[in-house]
Amino acid sequence: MMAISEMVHAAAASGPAATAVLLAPMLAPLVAASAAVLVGWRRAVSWSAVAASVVILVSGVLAAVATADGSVLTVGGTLRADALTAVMLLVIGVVAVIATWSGVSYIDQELAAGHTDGRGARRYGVLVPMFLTAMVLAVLASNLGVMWAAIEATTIVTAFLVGHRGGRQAVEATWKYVMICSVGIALAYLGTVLVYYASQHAGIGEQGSLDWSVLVANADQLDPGVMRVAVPLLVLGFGTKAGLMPMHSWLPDAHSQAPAPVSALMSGVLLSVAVYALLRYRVVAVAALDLQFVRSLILVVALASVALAASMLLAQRDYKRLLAYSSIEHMGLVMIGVAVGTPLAVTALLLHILGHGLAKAVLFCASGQILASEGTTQISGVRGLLARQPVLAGTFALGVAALLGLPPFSIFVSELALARAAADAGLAWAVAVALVLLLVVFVAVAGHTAGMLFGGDAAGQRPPHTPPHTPSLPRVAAAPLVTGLIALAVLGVVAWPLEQLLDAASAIAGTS
Amino acid sequence: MTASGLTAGALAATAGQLALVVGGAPLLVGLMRQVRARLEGRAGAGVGQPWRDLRKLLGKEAIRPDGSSWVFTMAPLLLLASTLVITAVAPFLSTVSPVEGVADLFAVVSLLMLGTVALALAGLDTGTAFGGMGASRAVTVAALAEPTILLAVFALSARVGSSNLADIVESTLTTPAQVLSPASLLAAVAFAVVIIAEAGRLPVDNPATHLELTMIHEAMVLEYAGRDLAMIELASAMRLTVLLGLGANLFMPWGIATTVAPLPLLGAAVVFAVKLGVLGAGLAVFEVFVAKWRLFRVPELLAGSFLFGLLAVSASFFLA
Amino acid sequence: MTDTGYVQILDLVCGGILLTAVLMLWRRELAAIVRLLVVQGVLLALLAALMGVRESSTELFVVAAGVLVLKAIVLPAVLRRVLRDSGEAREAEPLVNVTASLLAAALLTLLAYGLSRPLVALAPSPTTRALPVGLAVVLLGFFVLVTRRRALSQVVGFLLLDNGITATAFLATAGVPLVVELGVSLDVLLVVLVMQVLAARMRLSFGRTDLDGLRELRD
Amino acid sequence: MSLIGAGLGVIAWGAIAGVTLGALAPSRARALVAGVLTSVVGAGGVLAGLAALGGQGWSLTVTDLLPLGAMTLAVDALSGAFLLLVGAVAVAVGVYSVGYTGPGGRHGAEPDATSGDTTALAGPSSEPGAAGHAEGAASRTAQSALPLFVAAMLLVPAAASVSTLLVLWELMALTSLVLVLAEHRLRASVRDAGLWYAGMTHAGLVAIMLGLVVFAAGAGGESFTALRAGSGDLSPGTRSLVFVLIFIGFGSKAGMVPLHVWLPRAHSEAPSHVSALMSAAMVSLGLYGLIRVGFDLLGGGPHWWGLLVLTVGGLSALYGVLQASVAVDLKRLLAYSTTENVGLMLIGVGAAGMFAADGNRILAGVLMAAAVLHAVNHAAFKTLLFLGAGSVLRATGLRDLDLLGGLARRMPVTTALFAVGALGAAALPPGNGFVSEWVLLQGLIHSVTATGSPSVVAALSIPLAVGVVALTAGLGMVTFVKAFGVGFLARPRSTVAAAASESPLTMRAGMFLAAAACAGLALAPATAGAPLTRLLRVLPSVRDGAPLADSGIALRLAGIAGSMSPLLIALGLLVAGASVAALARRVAQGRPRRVAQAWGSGGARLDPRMEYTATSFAEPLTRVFDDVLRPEHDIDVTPYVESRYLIESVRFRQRVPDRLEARLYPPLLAAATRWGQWSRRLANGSVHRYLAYGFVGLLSVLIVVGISG
Repeated sequence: MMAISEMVHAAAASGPAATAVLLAPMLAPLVAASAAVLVGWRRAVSWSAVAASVVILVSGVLAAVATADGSVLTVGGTLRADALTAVMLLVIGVVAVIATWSGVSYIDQELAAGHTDGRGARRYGVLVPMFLTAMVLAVLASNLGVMWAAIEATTIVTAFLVGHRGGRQAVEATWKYVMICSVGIALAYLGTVLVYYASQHAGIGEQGSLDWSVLVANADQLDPGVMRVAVPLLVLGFGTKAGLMPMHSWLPDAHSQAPAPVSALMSGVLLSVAVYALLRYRVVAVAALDLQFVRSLILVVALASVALAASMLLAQRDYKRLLAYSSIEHMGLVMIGVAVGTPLAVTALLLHILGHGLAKAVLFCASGQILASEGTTQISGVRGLLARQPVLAGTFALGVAALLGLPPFSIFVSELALARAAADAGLAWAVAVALVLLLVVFVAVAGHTAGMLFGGDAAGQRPPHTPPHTPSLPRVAAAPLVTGLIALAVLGVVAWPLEQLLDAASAIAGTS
Repeated sequence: MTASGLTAGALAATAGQLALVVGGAPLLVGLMRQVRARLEGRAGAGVGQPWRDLRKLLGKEAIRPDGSSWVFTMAPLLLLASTLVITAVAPFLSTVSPVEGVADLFAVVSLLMLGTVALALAGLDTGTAFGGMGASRAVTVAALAEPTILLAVFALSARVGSSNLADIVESTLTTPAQVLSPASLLAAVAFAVVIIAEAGRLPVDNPATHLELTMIHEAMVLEYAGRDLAMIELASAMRLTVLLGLGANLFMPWGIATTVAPLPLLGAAVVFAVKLGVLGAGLAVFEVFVAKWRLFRVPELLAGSFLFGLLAVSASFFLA
Repeated sequence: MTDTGYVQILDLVCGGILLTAVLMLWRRELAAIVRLLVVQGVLLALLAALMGVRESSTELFVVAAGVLVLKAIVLPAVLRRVLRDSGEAREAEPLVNVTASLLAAALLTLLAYGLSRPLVALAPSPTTRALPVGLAVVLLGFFVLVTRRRALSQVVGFLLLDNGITATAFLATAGVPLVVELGVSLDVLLVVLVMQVLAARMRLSFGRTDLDGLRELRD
Repeated sequence: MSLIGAGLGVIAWGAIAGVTLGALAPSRARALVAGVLTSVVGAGGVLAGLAALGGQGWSLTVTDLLPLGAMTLAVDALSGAFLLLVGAVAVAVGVYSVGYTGPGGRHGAEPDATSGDTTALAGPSSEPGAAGHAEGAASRTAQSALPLFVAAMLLVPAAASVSTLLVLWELMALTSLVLVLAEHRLRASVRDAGLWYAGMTHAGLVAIMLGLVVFAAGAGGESFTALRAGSGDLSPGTRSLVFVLIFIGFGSKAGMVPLHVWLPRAHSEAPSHVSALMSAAMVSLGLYGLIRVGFDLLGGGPHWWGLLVLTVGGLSALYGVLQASVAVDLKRLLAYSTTENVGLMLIGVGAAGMFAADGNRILAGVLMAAAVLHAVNHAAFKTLLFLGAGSVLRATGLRDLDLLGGLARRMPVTTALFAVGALGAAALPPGNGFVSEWVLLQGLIHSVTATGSPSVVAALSIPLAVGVVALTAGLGMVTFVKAFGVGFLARPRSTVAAAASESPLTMRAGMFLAAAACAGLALAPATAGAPLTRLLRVLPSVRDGAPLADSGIALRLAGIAGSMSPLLIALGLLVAGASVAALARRVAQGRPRRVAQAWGSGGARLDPRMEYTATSFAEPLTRVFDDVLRPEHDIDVTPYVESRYLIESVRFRQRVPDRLEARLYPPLLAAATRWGQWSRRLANGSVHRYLAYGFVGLLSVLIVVGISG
């Protein structure tokens, strides 16, 4: 361990290694995408996306090792990685590995079932790695404007992934997705412009700057009057991409229509990348404005999102939309952590992002398999799954357990730490509200999934329209799900490798 | 007196009290029947008739209904054994006892319940409708009587600071005025109701009836014969005696020996027998003038006595 | 160029931008709306060029040329194609009628003025005093998005929103860094292209581009 | 390495081995492996518990476990008592489960009211239940969850920080949920039971988490040491808030009213050995949490805390026993009896809190000891009873008392052992339940003399509490006379019951272990004196002294006049019974009893339909408590087709629903449903509306910013 760390540090000192660590995760997916462009959907191409994801993950690990002590990697003036970036790279890498891995069998099944054709598969093979590149760029960009552009790029790249299946609903979902997200992100751009405006008058120089580290260093010079307008725009704008109230409405439609691995990536990482943007801006905002303003603003948005998710989950009828609303709920929780903003809160919210990403990846991929096997996304159309498909239903059940915050999965630990952090910050009332809403979510989700999973396999209990079920989950489809669950459980029990990194990240983004 | 002398004397007192209760219980029942018969204008079978019945029963063959289990055969033993234990530990003749501290008032009450339960299980074990009916009614009455009896115990022991029987009796002996305190009087009323309910007397149960729909105790023992029935009859008589004896000595302990010297013990035995006789006769007279209540009015009676018990306790709190 | 001359031209251009935005709210003919968008694009380019003169920066002239190409030529061309394919010439009855829309526009403009007070206060100058125009166009664009039924009208609303932000950027900061500007422009172009494809698919699936048809995904 | 450390090591490694081997073992060996490892884990708990009660202390912090916190464990005498309790239950249950989850048996099948009369007498292997059963409690998942569940329960009392406690608490909830759901394929009701359980337990967690988090924030640290030290820094209002929250949370796990609703469902639908673990062990941990946080970490509080606990305890005891006394399902009856006994424990804890607040520490100590002692006693007899119910279920597939009966001759060992448990549960001497109820009553009745002039509240609440305890004892007696008398005695009321056969050896051994514990606790309770003294030392706010005088065979209370010797009472009963039996034998001169037909009211041969059933047995009580229970009656009169005046059959059905539940929960659920249905309008599909949300949001934020700036 020490040896690797030293090697990486030595490498970081000399530029090329850092360049490699930061460029590889962007270039590897592009290579995979070009392969898909050239040869279409082939076995090797599908695995190349997995390989690209692994590259991202490995870069994340290397970046983590290099930055856990607080140091920073940079490439030119444009790419920059600190501990916070490393955490996000890890999240992207981990979720991407699971999503692309199960995407291999997913697209094969789609092709076999005639849901898509060679063109669709090729488009999938091109767009998914590009999606990854855009997200990696968003977290690596040192310039907040570039970060904004990268996040907007994710909307464009994923537009046709959301519409992958074709048909009226796909068009509808894509339109809503593109329209609402573009508008929202445009607001964030307006906020960015205003921050830039403030920076021009903050003693940085006539030209001003959108470079994050420069902004942070001079944050107390930023004009509070301008920042008071800019910050709400940023919260609303990036909040749109993060699926927060009031611009959350695209999320359930897009997540329920997208192919399962893409839903996994969107829910597991894309939302978190938007939160990451807010986390970066929060450091600036808190220094420029009073803490109370930033905290109340974000807290209102966060609690409203959790409340909305709880309301919508109660009478939910579609299990993919159920997962989507659960994403809104979890982003709301994460935003409570952003609102609190103490180092403990930031550590907890980063772990929560990681845990949620993993759980959602597993769940969306599993739900794709359920859809393939049962032929419906209606909750009432799936009955007694555990009796018929024990492995698939078992992973789904464990994923839901993880999502609902049951140990040994890490979401429990991070929720607990979030609650502690909020209470320490004097926000016990917010904890109370959030916990009660979480109880509603728990009952709703548990009730819906219990209906899907439990019960006998007597013939009378199955609705007549279900196709003859596939005997069991293919191994290549099950492996990523099980891997994800194991990772989730390990994260919830063992603190050792990650905690130092999270602490370093919270030192960057946390303010007490 | 030496310690060993004390122990020997105390043992003698306990043995005497056992002998007195075992021997006297059927006589008490006989006395009550006789009083009743006379008041109703009958000649009566004589005070010794219950003993004669017991002798007759012992000579008869014991019967076990088809399908019953060991519970049926064990129940009379348990009933009699529990009554014997109570008899041994209760302060009837002397406040000094070798088994001091073995069982307090709570334990005595619970042992009484144990006997009831044994009989109820036996009634259920017969598998007949009567057995079940009797058991159901008996445990219902017992269950509702238990709070009352415990509250009465509470009221009595509260003023003494102990639920040990001997302590309560001694305390009453040293400060007789206590008997006339509101708490004590209310507790006495409550206790009287409980005695009636627990011993299966009118108006809760009619010990003389074999009318199927009204009986409680008799319904449970319907299938017993021979020595088993003899045990049950003896135990029932003893339970009545013990309950009356407890009532007598808890509220009017005068005459009880505070040592284990032979003479006071003898005197205590005589006084005890007289007290029981008077109480039994009184109960018999009372029974002549009341009719059995419907089963579902019994809870009213018990609720009333529960209220008395509660008032007694509250009184002991507020007027302490 | 003198200061007064600069201020007058600036005010003229900004007034023109706001006016075109309001007119877009007023007109129901889609072709006319696209023409107004062209005018607005030209005015934006003019604004950029004006800033370039003021700051004497060649970079801004390049940007101005880019804006002209993108906003006055390419994007309207895309929109015209959508219009031609769809065969729907007029906006259907909007969710809020024109009179109310114009009143709302007035209120939104007032809000924009109120909102930009702290922005102007940071660095008062003729340029920043025109900031409310940018913010007002942003809000008007959002208003169009919320109230217009046709897919094309919503795209117009989005472009209006984007034009407003661009105007704000020029007025407040004389343009964002070039790399950001490039990224933003590329994104906008791509988004509009995506929307064009989607509008075409929508017509194929639904037979029209009325957004009220998009009500299948719901809870 | 200390004994406690060794014990906890056994627990941890046993659980890991249990999960791995339970998942890997072939199905034939699975029951054996899981059962043995469960017992081993339990034995580790017993070892650690005994060592802790013997005066050892132990603590451990592992920073590398449990992210964002640290795994902090510490064991003192209070932990020890519950380690011992849970461990002992697990040992018995582990042994029992080998047979219970092994092949054979009718448990797990749908309990069908008609099966009593229609099921053919067939070998157990051809029963539908046998096949289903392998997928239920014997499944890989359930078998590997069993040791983990036990380990989680055992580690809960050892947890010494908020995070550790909550993680283990939830792990316990999750594993028990998996076990409750084990038979979900066989009965549709299992799913509902699981849902209720999950919902209520999560509601409890929310309360606990909120309380502890607020506590930790106020005290400035999350380890128990920090909480203990910082509890004085909290304002009285915050302290009370924390107490009320943790009382609700732990109380819901303990099954107090009105949060008891999960208990009758989960306990009756779970496999029986799991019911035993949950009812005997897990429920006690609710009490542990209350004592640990309320009296140790918070250090006790004002008078009204005690009164609150006392009141809720009294209501739970009464309501639980009333429902139990009219219950017809054997396991449901046992579950309500759990609520009753938890109520009694809470009465003890609440009264202890009241007296401690009043400064009467002697009584407080006695009452706290009574509560803990009752928890231990309850664990012993409830384990035995649930295991007994499991044996019956395995032999007959029935939980319905109305269809049982006649088991005393077919399952003599089970019957005898169940009788031991029932004796304890009915609180009759010489059972073990009697002992702790006696201590409880002693503590209550001495309040008069001890407190001098008590407050009005105490003067009203203590007599009522005595009345409640007494009524509870009385109705408890009815309940268990019914359970034992109707379930096991008389003649079988169905053909399945008539075909029952005795349980396998391991099941009998498991029950025997529990029965032995009952007997030990019943006869030698005075040995608990020294451990209870050490336990009270953990709770200085209650009392730092011995609750029981060191008194050999008699149980003597320290500081107040009260003594009783359960051993001598039992001996007296034995001697008296034996001598009477010998005498009777001599009188009978060796003549055996003749077996004769019972009297059938003049001729008709008795058939099982004439027997008293559980329903009819409880009928008088149902009528007495009509206002509280509100039974529902259905009478179907079917006339002949030819004439409606001639009646072919009359069908009478009586149900006693849980009224408290029916009053509280359906309105809540209905409101949630309405809320959910209403919210669906928020996502009506219109993209305009979606954008309008954003527009309105933007405008309002901007206006607020504009105004406030």
